[in-house]
Amino acid sequence: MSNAQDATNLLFVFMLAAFLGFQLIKRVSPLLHSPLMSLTNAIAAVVIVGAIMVTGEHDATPVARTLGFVAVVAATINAVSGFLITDRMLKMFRRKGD
Amino acid sequence: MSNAQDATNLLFVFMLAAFLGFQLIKRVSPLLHSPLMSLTNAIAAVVIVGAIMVTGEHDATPVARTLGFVAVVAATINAVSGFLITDRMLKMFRRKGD
Amino acid sequence: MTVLQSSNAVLVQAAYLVASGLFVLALMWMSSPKTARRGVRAGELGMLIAVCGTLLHSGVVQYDLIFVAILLGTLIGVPMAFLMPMTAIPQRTAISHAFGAMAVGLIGAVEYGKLAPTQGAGSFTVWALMFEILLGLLTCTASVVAFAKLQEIMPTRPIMFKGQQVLNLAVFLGALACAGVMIASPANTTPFPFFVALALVFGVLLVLPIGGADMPTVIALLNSYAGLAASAMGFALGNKLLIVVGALDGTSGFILAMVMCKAMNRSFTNVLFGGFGQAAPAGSGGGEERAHRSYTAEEAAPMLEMASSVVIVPGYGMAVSQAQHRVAELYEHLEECGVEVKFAIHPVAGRMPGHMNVLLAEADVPYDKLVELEDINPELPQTDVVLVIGANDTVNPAARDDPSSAIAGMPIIEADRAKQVMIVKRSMNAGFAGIDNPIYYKDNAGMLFGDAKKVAEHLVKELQELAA
Amino acid sequence: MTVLQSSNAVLVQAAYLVASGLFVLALMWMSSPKTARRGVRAGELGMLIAVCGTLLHSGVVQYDLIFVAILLGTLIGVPMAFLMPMTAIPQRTAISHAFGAMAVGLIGAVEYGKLAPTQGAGSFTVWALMFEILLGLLTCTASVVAFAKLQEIMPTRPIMFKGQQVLNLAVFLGALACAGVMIASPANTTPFPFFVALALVFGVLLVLPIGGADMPTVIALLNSYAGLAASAMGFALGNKLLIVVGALDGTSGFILAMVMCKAMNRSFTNVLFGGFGQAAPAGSGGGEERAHRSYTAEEAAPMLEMASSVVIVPGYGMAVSQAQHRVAELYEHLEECGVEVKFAIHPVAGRMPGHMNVLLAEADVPYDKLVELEDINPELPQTDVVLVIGANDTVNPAARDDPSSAIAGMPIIEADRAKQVMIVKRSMNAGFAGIDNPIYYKDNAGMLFGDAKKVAEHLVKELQELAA
Ligand SMILES: NC(=O)c1ccc[n+]([C@@H]2O[C@H](COP(=O)([O-])OP(=O)(O)OC[C@H]3O[C@@H](n4cnc5c(N)ncnc54)[C@H](OP(=O)(O)O)[C@@H]3O)[C@@H](O)[C@H]2O)c1
Ligand SMILES: NC(=O)c1ccc[n+]([C@@H]2O[C@H](COP(=O)([O-])OP(=O)(O)OC[C@H]3O[C@@H](n4cnc5c(N)ncnc54)[C@H](OP(=O)(O)O)[C@@H]3O)[C@@H](O)[C@H]2O)c1
Repeated sequence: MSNAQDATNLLFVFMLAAFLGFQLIKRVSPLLHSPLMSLTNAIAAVVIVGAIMVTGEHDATPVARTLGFVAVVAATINAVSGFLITDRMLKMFRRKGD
Repeated sequence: MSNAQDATNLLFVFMLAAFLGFQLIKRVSPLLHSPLMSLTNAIAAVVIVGAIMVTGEHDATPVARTLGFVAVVAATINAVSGFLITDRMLKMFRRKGD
Repeated sequence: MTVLQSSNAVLVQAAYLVASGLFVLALMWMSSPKTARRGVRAGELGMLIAVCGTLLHSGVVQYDLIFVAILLGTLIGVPMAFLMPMTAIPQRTAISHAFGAMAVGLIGAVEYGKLAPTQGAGSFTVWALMFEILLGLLTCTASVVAFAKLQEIMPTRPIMFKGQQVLNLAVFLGALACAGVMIASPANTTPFPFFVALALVFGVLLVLPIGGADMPTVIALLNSYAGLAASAMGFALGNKLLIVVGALDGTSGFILAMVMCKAMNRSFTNVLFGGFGQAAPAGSGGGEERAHRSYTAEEAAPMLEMASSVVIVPGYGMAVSQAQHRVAELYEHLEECGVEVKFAIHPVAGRMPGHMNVLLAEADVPYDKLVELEDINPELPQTDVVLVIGANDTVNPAARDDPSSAIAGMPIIEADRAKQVMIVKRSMNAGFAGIDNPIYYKDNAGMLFGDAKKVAEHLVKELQELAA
Repeated sequence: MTVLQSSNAVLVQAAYLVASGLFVLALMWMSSPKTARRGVRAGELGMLIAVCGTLLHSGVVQYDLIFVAILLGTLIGVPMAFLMPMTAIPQRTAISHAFGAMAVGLIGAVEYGKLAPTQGAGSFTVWALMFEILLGLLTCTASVVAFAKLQEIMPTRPIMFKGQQVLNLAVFLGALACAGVMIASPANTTPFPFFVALALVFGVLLVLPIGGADMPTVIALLNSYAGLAASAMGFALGNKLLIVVGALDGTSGFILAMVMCKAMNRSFTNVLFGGFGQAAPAGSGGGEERAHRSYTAEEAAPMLEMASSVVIVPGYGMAVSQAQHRVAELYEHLEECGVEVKFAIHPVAGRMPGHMNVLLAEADVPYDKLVELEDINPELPQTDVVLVIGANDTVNPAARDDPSSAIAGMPIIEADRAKQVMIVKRSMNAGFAGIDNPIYYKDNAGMLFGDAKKVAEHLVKELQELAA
């Protein structure tokens, strides 16, 4: 029972988030498709959360810590550069007269 | 832990569904606001699910069964009449020439 | 047995997942008239799956009462759906909110009776149950009062008295205090009856000071509360289907209420506590007797026939007199005469959002002829004749021109900008907002006194004679 | 300790809930340029909260490596963000997908090593882990190949060979078989290295047969895969934040890929397996030598100056020659001369969706001057001069007129309908689709041969001289 509950909790979250993503992305103006790609790319770096867990666990093996380290570095690069580049792009979008 | 997990599972579902509702309803054309009200009204009758549980439990007291019975009747009326009326309204919406 | 039970639980959860998805699709498809009926199908299927899933739940073992109840509900619901006239839709919505919220409250009460003894102080479940019962019960009585006002069983004007706000606050705080005690010590059920009573009374008090014509906004808000109550039930029972539906419903009601407030340029606070419509529209036409022209149907018909473009602005008066079929005939006759006819739909014309659309659709007017405010206004200065049928506040130019007007800032259909305006109503009396309407006294305007249905009939007859 | 741990768990969960909400808001605010930067702030805040929340997690006890890694990542990421030229955005997106997907794959591998021995046959967690590792690793190598093709480290033409599809299928099935064995008996880790190797190889094989100019679509799809991999990680770890972000990302990539396919009138299958662009555009101008006119900048400048309306159609050539700043100067000069100038943006002009918008915004062209295909086409017949700068397929009338064309049915900017068309490019060679373009031979068309940047500079100089 608890297992089925657990799995369906996660499936509910997935289904709702997918519907929501669909509604949100459909409304993004084509003008902003490039910044959108780079923003979602930055947001995807949230996998850093998993990388931190793997690296910081008290019983992490050296192999695990090494792989985790690499993962944290990679995710951080994506997050930092992704957000900054998105903002750099968006700063350039101006209306006439702004 | 498990309790916090449980509660946040539900909060995640609520938050996502609320965002989704917001996105979905904003897009409904004013033309259909009346049928929309009546459709959400019908869908809200899904509380029948709770009413069935309350009425059908093996250790339900007579009071519980009575209140549950009333709740099932009320929810069924809403569901049945709500969906049928929504459909009746929508059937009337026609384009020129249809 | 355990295996059976667990595969059973998987099935129930899967049913709830699918049902939630179908409800989301139902709302998604409501976005356009082309897919809306598919949305209803999705909703029906979702409901069916949710009910069947629950019946399979291993906790449900006594089926007799349930089947009787479902049968009974269906026997009541089906004829109700087919016999309900479209003009009664606002009332129906109100009363069905009352039913639904009552069900939520009852289920909450039963759950509380069952679960309370097992819960620790401050338990999440008891919090959720209190929230559910409070919202469910107050929505129930509030909806009943709203129904009574709409059906005019009760006086529709705002009922206000001294100390009202203090009383309301006291009742509300009293209910919260009871809930607080029960949350702190769930085993102590003494405050429960008081809690129930206060919640029920609070619902009534909440709606008393609100005028009849503000009921649509109130109903949308109550829709929102009912949704939140269903979500609270979901939190109490750990049922995600209920949470999803409750959240969808909650946002839907809220957004519709916002749309209405925006279309009236009023705030939520003003609607809920403003006592709008309190000063009875004491024959505001009596004051200074400014000059107005008035036409007979015989005079009006040729003007309509000779126009090359006519815009019809329907309002509450068309709904009251059930004139929509006659108006549709008028539309068809004019189109046959080669006149280009459109309908201008104000978002709060009538007594619920989308009211005019449903009535005109019922009378077979194609929906591409129903034009929204922002789209029709730029066309009006080039329009030959605007025919206002039982609308008043929604065409009142004071909202645009007079910053001291009670409805200042409310977006209007600018009928006064057309070359000619004809206004069908029974008298010079004010509309819902209770204020005078300068459009009646404009040079390009003329009244067509009478009941909307009768006048429309008369116009059709005249047009037929002209054609013959 | 338990109380501390549990309040801790609540905090972590709350952080994840808030972070998820912020990410949703970030995407919501991306819908308009007015709120988009607020969206970035929301995303940053969400990331910060997610990281801080995780650091508080009671399972995380060794902080040294984590801080070093975050510091290192920041030190690499910040200069990367500031030094990256806007023209390299497509490549950067590809390589950062590779990084991200690698992280997902590595975490999956570590989790598998830790959890596998504790899991029963067919456990949900192992299913999720296999999915995560497979998608993560194949996305990683596929993104590297995509990067190499975009950066032209690798040949950009589709690499196809006999039996390719059979090989691909075999590798894919092999990977699935390994996963199947590990799901059936999680304790048996022997197939793991094979699984990893096959997943990595499959990623490479997947992208080899796809041409360089189809890379944007591929990148969007890989974005979608990376999202699904993150979701799978969320399922494996029971982490809802990861599931939400993965689902948002997954849909985003999928929708962008769909938009591109629609704008090219091609199917997913055609993009992924079609080997489009395979036939090298072997000087398609060589064939029959049809007559075309060609202008010099000296001739073209006065024609532009005398026009009352000019529409500029930028394309991949403008990006390649980094001509956007010169084009913006041209735009400003023309506006100063009183010419009404607009830019017509085709959804797949350039090499990624929105490519032209970013480049022109970088050069300070106001975004209300950037008009989408559907909106500009009706205006073109009344336009005096259309100036095509390094665009080719996106203005090819064969797509509209010739049903046998390779790009038949692709929506185009109908430059040929304007009174005059000038086309800036270096030769009569074909564009990405490798087909001839009839617009060059039309009576109202003339070529302006040369590198886009040089020609734009030249035009500006001529305009200045005319003004002086
Ligand atoms: N639709 C919504 O969702 C909603 C929500 C909240 C508030 N409201 C409020 O409701 C009002 C709606 O505006 P509205 O222009 O539709 O209506 P209105 O301003 O209430 O005016 C209706 C007019 O119809 C006339 N009328 C009544 N019965 C008639 C009959 N049998 N035949 C002919 N005419 C008749 C009345 O004049 P006589 O008495 O002279 O005939 C009255 O002036 C607005 O003030 C709006 O703010 C609407
Ligand atoms: N944007 C996306 O997301 C995306 C996605 C998938 C596919 N695509 C494909 O990419 C193509 C984009 O169309 P497009 O019209 O932008 O470009 P295109 O059809 O690829 O044509 C670009 C033209 O620019 C010219 N050019 C190259 N370098 C130049 C330079 N330095 N100076 C001047 N001209 C130069 C080339 O002609 P010369 O060699 O004669 O100079 C070429 O004909 C479409 O076929 C589309 O389907 C785009």
